[in-house]
Amino acid sequence: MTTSTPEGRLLRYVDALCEAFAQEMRRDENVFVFGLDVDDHKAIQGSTRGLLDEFGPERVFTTPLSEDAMTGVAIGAAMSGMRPVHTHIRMDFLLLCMNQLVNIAAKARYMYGGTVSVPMVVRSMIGKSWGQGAQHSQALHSMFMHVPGLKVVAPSNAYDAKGCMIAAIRDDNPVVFMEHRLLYPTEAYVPEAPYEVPPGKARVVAPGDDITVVGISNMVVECLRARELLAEVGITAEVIDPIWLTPLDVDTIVESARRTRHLLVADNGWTACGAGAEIIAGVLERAGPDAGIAVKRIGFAPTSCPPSPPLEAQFYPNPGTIAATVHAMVRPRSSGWRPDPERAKLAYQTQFRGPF
Amino acid sequence: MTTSTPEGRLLRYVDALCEAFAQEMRRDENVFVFGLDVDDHKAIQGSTRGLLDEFGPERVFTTPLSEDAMTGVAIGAAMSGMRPVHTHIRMDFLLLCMNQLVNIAAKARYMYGGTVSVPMVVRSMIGKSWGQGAQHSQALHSMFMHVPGLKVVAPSNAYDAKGCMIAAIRDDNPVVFMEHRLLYPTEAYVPEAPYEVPPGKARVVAPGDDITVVGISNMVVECLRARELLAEVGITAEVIDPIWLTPLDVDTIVESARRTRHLLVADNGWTACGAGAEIIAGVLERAGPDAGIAVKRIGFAPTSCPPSPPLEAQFYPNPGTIAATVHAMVRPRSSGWRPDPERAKLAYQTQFRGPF
Amino acid sequence: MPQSSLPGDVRPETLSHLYRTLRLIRVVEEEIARVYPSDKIKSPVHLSIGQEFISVGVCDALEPRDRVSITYRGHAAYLAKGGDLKAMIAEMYGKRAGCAQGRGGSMHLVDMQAGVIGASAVVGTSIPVATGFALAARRRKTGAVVACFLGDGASEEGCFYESLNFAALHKLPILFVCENNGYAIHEPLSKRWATDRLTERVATFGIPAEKLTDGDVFTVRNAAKAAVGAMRAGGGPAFLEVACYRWQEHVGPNRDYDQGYRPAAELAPWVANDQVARLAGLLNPAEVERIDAAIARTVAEAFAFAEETPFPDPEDLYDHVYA
Amino acid sequence: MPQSSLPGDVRPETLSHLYRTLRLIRVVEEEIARVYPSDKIKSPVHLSIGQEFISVGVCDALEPRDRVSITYRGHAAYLAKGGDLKAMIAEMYGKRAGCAQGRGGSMHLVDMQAGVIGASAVVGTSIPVATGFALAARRRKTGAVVACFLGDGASEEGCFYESLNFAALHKLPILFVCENNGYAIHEPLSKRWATDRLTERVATFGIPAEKLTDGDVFTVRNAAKAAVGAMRAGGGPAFLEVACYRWQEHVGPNRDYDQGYRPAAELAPWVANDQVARLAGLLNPAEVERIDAAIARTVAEAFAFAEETPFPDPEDLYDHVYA
Ligand SMILES: Cc1ncc(C[n+]2csc(CCOP(=O)(O)OP(=O)(O)O)c2C)c(N)n1
Ligand SMILES: Cc1ncc(C[n+]2csc(CCOP(=O)(O)OP(=O)(O)O)c2C)c(N)n1
Ligand SMILES: [Mg+2]
Ligand SMILES: [Mg+2]
Repeated sequence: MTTSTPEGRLLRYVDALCEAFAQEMRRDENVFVFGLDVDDHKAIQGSTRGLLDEFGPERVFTTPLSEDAMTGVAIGAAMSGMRPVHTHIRMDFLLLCMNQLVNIAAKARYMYGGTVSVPMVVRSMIGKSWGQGAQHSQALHSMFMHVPGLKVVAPSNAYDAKGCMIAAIRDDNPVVFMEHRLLYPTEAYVPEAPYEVPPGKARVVAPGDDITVVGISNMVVECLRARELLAEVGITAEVIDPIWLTPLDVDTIVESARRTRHLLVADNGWTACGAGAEIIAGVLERAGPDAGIAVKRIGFAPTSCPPSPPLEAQFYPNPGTIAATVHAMVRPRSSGWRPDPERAKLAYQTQFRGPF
Repeated sequence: MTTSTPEGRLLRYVDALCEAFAQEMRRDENVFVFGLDVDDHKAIQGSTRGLLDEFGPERVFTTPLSEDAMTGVAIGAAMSGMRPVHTHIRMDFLLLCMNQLVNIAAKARYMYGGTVSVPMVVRSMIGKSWGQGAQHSQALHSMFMHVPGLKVVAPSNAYDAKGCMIAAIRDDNPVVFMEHRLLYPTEAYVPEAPYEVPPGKARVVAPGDDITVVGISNMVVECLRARELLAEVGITAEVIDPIWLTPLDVDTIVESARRTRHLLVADNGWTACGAGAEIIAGVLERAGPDAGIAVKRIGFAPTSCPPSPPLEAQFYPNPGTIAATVHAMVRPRSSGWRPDPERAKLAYQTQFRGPF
Repeated sequence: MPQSSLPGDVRPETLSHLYRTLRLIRVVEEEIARVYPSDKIKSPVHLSIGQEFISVGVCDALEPRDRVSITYRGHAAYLAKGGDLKAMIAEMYGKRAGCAQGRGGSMHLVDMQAGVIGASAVVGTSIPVATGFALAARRRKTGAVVACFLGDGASEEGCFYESLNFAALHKLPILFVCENNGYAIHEPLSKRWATDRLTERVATFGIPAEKLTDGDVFTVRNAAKAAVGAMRAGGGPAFLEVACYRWQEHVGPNRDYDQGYRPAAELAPWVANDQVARLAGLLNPAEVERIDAAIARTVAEAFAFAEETPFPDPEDLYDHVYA
Repeated sequence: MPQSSLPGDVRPETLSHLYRTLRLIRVVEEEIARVYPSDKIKSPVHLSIGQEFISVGVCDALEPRDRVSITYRGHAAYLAKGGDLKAMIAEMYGKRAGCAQGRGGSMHLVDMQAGVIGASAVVGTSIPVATGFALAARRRKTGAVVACFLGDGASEEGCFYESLNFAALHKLPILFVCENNGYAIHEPLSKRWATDRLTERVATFGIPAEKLTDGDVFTVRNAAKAAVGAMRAGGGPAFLEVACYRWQEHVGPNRDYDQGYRPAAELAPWVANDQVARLAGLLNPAEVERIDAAIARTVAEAFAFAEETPFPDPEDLYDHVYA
């Protein structure tokens, strides 16, 4: 779907990640993968499958439940030239790591006058739906986008998952790598050979003239579905995937929004001081008022995430609410169009079944 | 200066805070003040002076260096009906408290179906200048503005310091209270009797027609100085102090910006996904493109804070850079005007002397 | 496991009371496991089957005014402390009548009336919160205490040590109970603990600390009663490490001995020492029947209630974000 | 304090070497205190005057390839490990030639060439980072070790315990050195520690742990040598708690016995046991004179250098944000 190239095999997002680890660990023995449960039989939903067997317990190991210190351990190992990949099964747990990530990882190179670098990757998964609840559902990318010294990436498909992970591991800076649980089974064409999807370049995943819709992480998928629904009423939406949130490719978005004169950011996080606020402010600072761009954000409702199904359904943006929001922006005078909720469903959402 | 009323006595920001604690502790025995060093002879720069003597060690006490757990202790005490005020001498240390603040304090009421409330205040001071460096200088309000369930306030003067602290202590929700070290000695008229500066109302601190300038925390003071410098070249800036960042009074800002058609947010933090991004996105979502509002953000440079004086000077916005930015926005065609740097200095900045 | 025989001081009504609670928890969790595949419980469930004796033993030492801080594996402690059963099952079904109005889910059970102060799904992070409740109790001199449950994995989080030091420093009335089932998800202690000397370590904070390994509900109850008694008399915190075993998979309704990370042989001695069966054997069969029948009815009612009671109105999404 | 006499095994050159380092640190910090009121050092300074013997004793057990993790009170350890003096003073003056190019300041001294891996001003949070360096050293089987300095207050942060457990679990070559000066800013241990049993607690992780109270540089040196030797042979972490005293105020150049939070009487025995004076007394006066004169020159040069070397160019603000 969002693959920019048909070369390679159809691979699931989760397997693309796993391939990236294996290839980078073969290439550079300084790369190691650690974090709770990376070495158990479930292998983080399969994303670390086979790594223990191939690379052994020195390079693939679990840890005590000590996220704060383990983050510091990753930083220290990185400062001494290793390339740790620290894994968390939920992004919510990064709140235990904020001091190490923000006060140390992000600042070490600067604070030490360029005499060190911190080449580490912090993997975390965003949980969604099926009663994950308040503490297993957060997408906290904007907190990391706020902090100079960190890079942030949120691939929305298998192709980018592999390319971004390889780029992140090779990057000499701390990279917060945001995965999405519901994207794990989604497939895309993925080249076998290692490749990088480098920081700082967004991708126009589908062309359109009436509005520019920026989707973040799994919201790209939902925006594409919304685009299909909108096409049926004659609205063409240009969907852009920023891929890397820091460094953020604002130019590509500005260029599109100047043309469509409408900009919607669909985030898979809260909107206040969120990635959408940054994108909108960044675009309008550049484009100026004469560009006449109408802007809007859609994201998590401003509540904690409730597990109760009807509340949860209301909490998240979806293709239906995205399409309706676009319609209201592009055709303000025609009153409240909504697509059929049934048709607005996404395949993977109807499939997904717990526990996790 | 930004006092809305001349009644009361001239009081320093730091003494206004102290008065708020004393009055609230007299009013309600559930209020207690704790945190590292609140009970020592320096009394957090004087902001807790006399509290130990009046209220005793059960209600005024220091803690071990355990910010994470102490935050949880405050939450638990608050859930059982007390009103803790937890003090941190630097906002940077809140990064150790993120899990408790975001995963528990912000969510408890929602996650527990409204059966509990968490009436706590988290005080933290922003350090600035004089070599504070990367880890003693951060203003992290946008991280807290991002999270539903938290309130955030950043008073810029003694009058608001007292009124906001009283409102925060009486509020039944967790409030992140942002103080600024350099504002401590600044004076304003402060009524003796207790009063609240309630959440959700911004204040126009100085009128103007050419641009709306929103200043956050101590940036209000710097914006007012910039306003004086701009007046000399015939530009009148309307300066707005949001006071409370959550809930944020966007309407007052929209109203002003519709009129001036220019909006600058001067933050005393980083701009990426910052308060400025939120304010700009919020204003433009409401006002729409037809309002033709030009927008810009100014804040910390996107680096860690360097202690070296010439770098530090470059790192922070100041009345000179604010005025220059305004001038470029309001008179885009007239090339790069800058006020005399000497005259752009602020009294309190020339005064301040370390160590802390 | 050496099986201590029934202590002489246990009165018959105590025995039936303990059995009733143990049995209730067991039946509730077995029913959850039975219903689970229907996908009506859209929430991750962490069953405590086999570990109930700890919650039951500890909570028997508590009074209504006391508090318990539970974990995401908290069904047993919630029920043992008297948490409302209907509200619990309704919460798992995501219903408005749930103990958290459908906003908590299985991992965040709460019942403030019953003294169940909630649970965090971020392992270990409820420990400082429980300590804060103990601070409030001490400040108010009510004589009430807090029992704080945590797993062996939770003891690896720094906030656990920070809380121990603070609780001991301020002599707070809190009983920390570590349910050591030897695993964190699929990871054994050997991959997480440098040594097996937790109890000894806790004692260095000046906290009376005891390790209980016999899997006996009375042993737990007696240790808890002694600890809580000392606290009410003004003493400080206490600590119990209780060896136990998780019979089911970490999350979900099934057993997982076929997964290879642990042998079924580990389970056998615990089943042989099952406290539910043991106490049933100590009561007369007629009474057991009466109790079991009553429990069957109660549980059936609770699930029926959860089934039919309505979901929250989507429009209510924004309730309770702020007080 | 019982004063252990000079151990027989100490060779003369060792003695003068130790004295030279002790004296250098003392003179540097006294000069910092002297210059400070001029406000040329625009950075909070945390002097270690009186605590130097710990850094000197520990670092004498280290080799150039070894690493030290220091604190914001790290002048002593930085110099004892061989950190560049000119770069240190220049950093305090905020100059481009500073060890962090003016981007660190007094609280973040670093010299990777000399094995000084930096310091955090967020107390205790450098401990896990140091542990990560030890993990890398173990992985590379270089035989190198890490010495991690921390204060008594830092030991209260949860990440300290998390790091101890991980280091012991993976047998990492790291020596944790707790400089226990009895205070965190103005707060005494009695307000922060439930008990004074830290060393005993650390030992429960299976970590050889020793508490040194005689304030003797040789005692520290011997304990460090023994611990480091075992590590190079493949052993795991070790821990030393070293009693000491901060002669000056917490931050800044002055003494603060007039502030009322601690009596000058606490200081007296430590001054009587000052290791700088003691070692001077063990050397012959002529040599002491030679050493002192050389140090005076070196220090004067370093400050002169710091004075005249240029500030960073404001345009360079953005250097080193990203690698
Ligand atoms: C801070 C944190 N880290 C990791 C997880 C993922 N996780 C959920 S339960 C669990 C195991 C906890 O083990 P333990 O404390 O022994 O409790 P048990 O499940 O054995 O009852 C883990 C690692 C989490 N929820 N929170
Ligand atoms: C996490 C954190 N909390 C509080 C502070 C403020 N603070 C700076 S130094 C200090 C005392 C630390 O005491 P200790 O670890 O014993 O080191 P010492 O200063 O005695 O050498 C404190 C509380 C801080 N910098 N970081
Ligand atoms: Mg366990
Ligand atoms: Mg100390």
